Amino acid sequence: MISRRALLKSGAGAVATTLAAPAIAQAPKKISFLTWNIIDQEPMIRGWITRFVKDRPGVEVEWLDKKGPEIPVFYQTQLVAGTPPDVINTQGALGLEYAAQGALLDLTPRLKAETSVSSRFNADYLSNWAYEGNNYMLPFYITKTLLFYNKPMFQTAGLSGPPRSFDAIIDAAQRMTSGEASGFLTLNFDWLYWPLYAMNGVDLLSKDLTHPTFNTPTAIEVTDRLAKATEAGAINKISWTGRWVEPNGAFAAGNVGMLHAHSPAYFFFKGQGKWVTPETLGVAHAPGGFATPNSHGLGISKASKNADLAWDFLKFVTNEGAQELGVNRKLVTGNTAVDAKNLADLEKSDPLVYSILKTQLEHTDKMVGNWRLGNDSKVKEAFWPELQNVLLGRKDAKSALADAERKVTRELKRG
Amino acid sequence: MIPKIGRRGAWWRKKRTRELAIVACFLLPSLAIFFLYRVLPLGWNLLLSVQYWSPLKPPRWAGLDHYQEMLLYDDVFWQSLKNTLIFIGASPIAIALALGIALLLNSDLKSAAVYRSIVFLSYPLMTVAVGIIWRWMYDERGGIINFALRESGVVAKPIPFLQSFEWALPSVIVAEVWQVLGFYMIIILTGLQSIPQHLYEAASIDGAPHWAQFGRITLPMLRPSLFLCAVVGILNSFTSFDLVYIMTNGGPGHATELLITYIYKSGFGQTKFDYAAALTVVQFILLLALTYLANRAAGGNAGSLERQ
Amino acid sequence: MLLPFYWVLKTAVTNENIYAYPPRLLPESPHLFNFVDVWYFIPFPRYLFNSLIVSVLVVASNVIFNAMAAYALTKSFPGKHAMLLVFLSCMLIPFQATIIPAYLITSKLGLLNSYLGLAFPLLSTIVCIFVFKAAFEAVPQSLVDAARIDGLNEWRIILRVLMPLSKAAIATNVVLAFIWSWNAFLWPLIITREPTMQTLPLGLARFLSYMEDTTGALYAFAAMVLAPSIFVFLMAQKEFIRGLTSGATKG
Amino acid sequence: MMMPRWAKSRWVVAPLVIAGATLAWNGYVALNDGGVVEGQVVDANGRPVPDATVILLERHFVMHNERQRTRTDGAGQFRFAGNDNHSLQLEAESASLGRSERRVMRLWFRAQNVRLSEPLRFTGKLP
Repeated sequence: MISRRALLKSGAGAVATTLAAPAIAQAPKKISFLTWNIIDQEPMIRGWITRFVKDRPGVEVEWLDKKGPEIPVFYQTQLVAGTPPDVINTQGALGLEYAAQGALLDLTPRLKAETSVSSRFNADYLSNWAYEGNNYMLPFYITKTLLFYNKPMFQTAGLSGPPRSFDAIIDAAQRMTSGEASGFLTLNFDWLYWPLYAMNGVDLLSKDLTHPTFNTPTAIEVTDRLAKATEAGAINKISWTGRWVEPNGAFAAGNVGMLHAHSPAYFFFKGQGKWVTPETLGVAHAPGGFATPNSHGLGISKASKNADLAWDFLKFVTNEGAQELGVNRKLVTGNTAVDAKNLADLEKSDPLVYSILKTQLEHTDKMVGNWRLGNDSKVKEAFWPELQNVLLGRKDAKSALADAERKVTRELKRG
Repeated sequence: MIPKIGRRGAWWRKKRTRELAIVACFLLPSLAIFFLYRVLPLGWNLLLSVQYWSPLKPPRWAGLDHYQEMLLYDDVFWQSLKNTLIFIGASPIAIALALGIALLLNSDLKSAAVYRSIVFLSYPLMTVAVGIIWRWMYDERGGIINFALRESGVVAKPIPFLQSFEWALPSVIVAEVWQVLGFYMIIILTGLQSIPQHLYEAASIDGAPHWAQFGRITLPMLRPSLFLCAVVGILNSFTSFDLVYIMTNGGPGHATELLITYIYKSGFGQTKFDYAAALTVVQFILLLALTYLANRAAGGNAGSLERQ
Repeated sequence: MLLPFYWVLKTAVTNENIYAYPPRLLPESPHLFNFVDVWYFIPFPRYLFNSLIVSVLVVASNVIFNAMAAYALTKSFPGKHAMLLVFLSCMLIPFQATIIPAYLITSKLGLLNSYLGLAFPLLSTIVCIFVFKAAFEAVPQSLVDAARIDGLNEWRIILRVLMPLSKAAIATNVVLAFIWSWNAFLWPLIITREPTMQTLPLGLARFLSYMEDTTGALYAFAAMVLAPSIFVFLMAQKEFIRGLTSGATKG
Repeated sequence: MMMPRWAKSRWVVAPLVIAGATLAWNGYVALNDGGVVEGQVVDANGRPVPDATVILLERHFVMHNERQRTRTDGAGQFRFAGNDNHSLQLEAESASLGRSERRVMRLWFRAQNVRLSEPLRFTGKLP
């Protein structure tokens, strides 16, 4: 009996160690590459790795892919275990948070040293990951919000073109609303809805990010109008409850006038909406050209044992890799040369996608909702629920924004 | 250790020490595991909860700062606490339901056995899958529940169950109940079957009506089973992470946020491990208190599980 | 009670556009290809293998450790009452709530991303110990004494006398341990590093994330992961239910 | 006589049955995974179309990507080899007749050998 238990345990132990060993112990010249839910690009990424290691004998690249919600968990746990992936791909402001935590390597010196690299990128996008003036990430692929609209619905409502102002949006939305049909829909995660406020001259925080500046009469009025429009059904409720599947699915259903979303949304509702064609889908900038970026960046963990190798890999991916990624996924990468070439090809092969991606490279100076905060998620957590309460008619704008201001102030103080 | 014992004196002492040694080494594996994965973590949480801790910075003493933050400023904490309590509040209903079913099935008929398995069948299911299944049943477009409601003319527009602040929590609870119902039922069922028949016979001879028999005999005799159900219900409401994570991930807003999901989010999502630890401690205290109450309600015998 | 089963199966065998309203109550042109898709879109066999390994580890060690602990608890020894209280209060510590330190501990043990690490927290479970305890106590003491007089040592007593008379308890242990390990989600989610170590629940969650639940395949997947636990339960249900309840209510 | 009793137990039988079934299936797969996809192309009136281009698209997650193309022989027959996917679409095009409808083909396992039951049909001329 004893021997049997011993056997079992040792057997298990053996199995365990054999399977644990490769993962835990980092080989001398091994880097790991963590991507954000692009498992569908496996062939491409495997290809990158083979090409990258080909002329680098003894180098190994381990590829890990996690889905969005898992990434923070995974990265945190790996930090604790002391084995963070060398190269990580984060979305939105997460990179800044990690930078603030001291988890990421400051790339500024390397970028200064190699201007050929820093000059590759669209400066506005690159600066999205500048935390306290230092740059921690390079663009992997970039997106910002824009306004999709349903041309047939616009025509039947007697609307000539896309709205040019906030008032126009609300007005158009109301005109297109009837029964099942609603006029306007926006994504709400991260700060994707913020252009609605920016176009009214409202800003969340002071320039130096020390105190909130959003509790103004204008902001209250804007919030109020949004809430009323939602109440009236002109703005689809899903705008404030859904995340990704619901809003895009609703727009795909063809009875929503406008969708304020970032470019990847197109591929989702295209897939579900039979009505989506170059003739029926309108593409425009939000009024004032304001947009919230939600880009994917690549950074290097400070704990990386092969930082230089990781940096080489970063340069490789954002150049040779970018080309292929842009073509496969039909997206822009922030690498100016690559994007120029890919867009030129797309203009012929897929004009609609071209028109969408083109917006991503225009008005890049008008990006909002990308405050360089080290505690972005906490500020969001302090602000959004209050706003949501108003928009769903569960609280009045004035008091909600006041509460939000109080909370945001606390978060900013706590840092 | 046999030879060592061999050197001991009188026969009974030898036996005694041997027994103790055996008890010790038999308990060892289990105790080791519980120590590593229950006791130690709890203590560690206690420590974390009074520190400022993050993976890359040396810990600093925080005193009760996190608790203060939680109790005074953190609305989400109160929200999730409320939701957790609602979750618990639902378990008596579930238990009552289970009791009803158990009474119906409390016979040795073949059919009863079949129904029993059917009712129980939902318990062994993978919660992640259960979450996905119910998400789908609640779905606004293709979900059968909305379909049924619309066909039967109860509602004109489909109800976005999991997206609406009013419906999300009840919906999740229903799914939860559906899964755990069978477990309650089985426990109660054998509780019923372990009630000696002669009690009833005696009662009917005294001419006590059925409802009286139920009140006087069945319920009191079922106390241990009901207590166990209550404990399971409480534990579930504190641990049904998978279901919420898959069905709503705490949303919309924090309408379905439970303490456990909030702990997870603030720990791993917002990297506030120390704060999460404080939440954990509060949750555990709450859990202890509730179990104690349930125990008292069940008539003080420290639970059906413990009987010397 | 069975409706969800039907609905997921029906969805699993229908074609892509499952959002059509009104949904059909009966699948039109049913087919099983969604299952094929699942098998290939994710390394399903691999996940299956991982889940099986972990479950086997957990089940085996549960039966052994729990039997040992339970047997010890049937004896009288100083501090037994305290011991029982420790066990009971341990049962009240929800594992999910100790996840962060548990992770740190496992990393100290160097078991991250390993089968043993996946199984470790579940290797012995308190409820099951009490199930065994109940079963053992149900065995007439005279038998045990007789066996001891025949000169059987403790191991033999457990193995030859108690175990054969506790089939129900064993079944309960097997089933519960299997269910818990097979369905575990949060723990594997946190301690597995590579896809190759992931278990089925993780696979399912991943699948949900990139299929965006717009296809019957997701529900095919759900059906596929549910089958084994249903199977095991149906196999063992008679003894399982008996053992569970005797442990639960008489223990 | 202990042997037969445990051997009859469902805990032994069921796993054995499962194992057997798995083996049988794998055997079948091993015999039929040549990766051959063949069929015929006909025009609106059902006459075989020689020298039409046949495109094989394979499913990759949610999209279908072109994998191979070939031409039909005199009898309108075509044959692909080395297919290693399990969810395919077939399409024929010819200068004179335009495009045929897209035929979805789902296989039971990767690289299963299949022959189109219904030939690919050109629905009409291009305007």
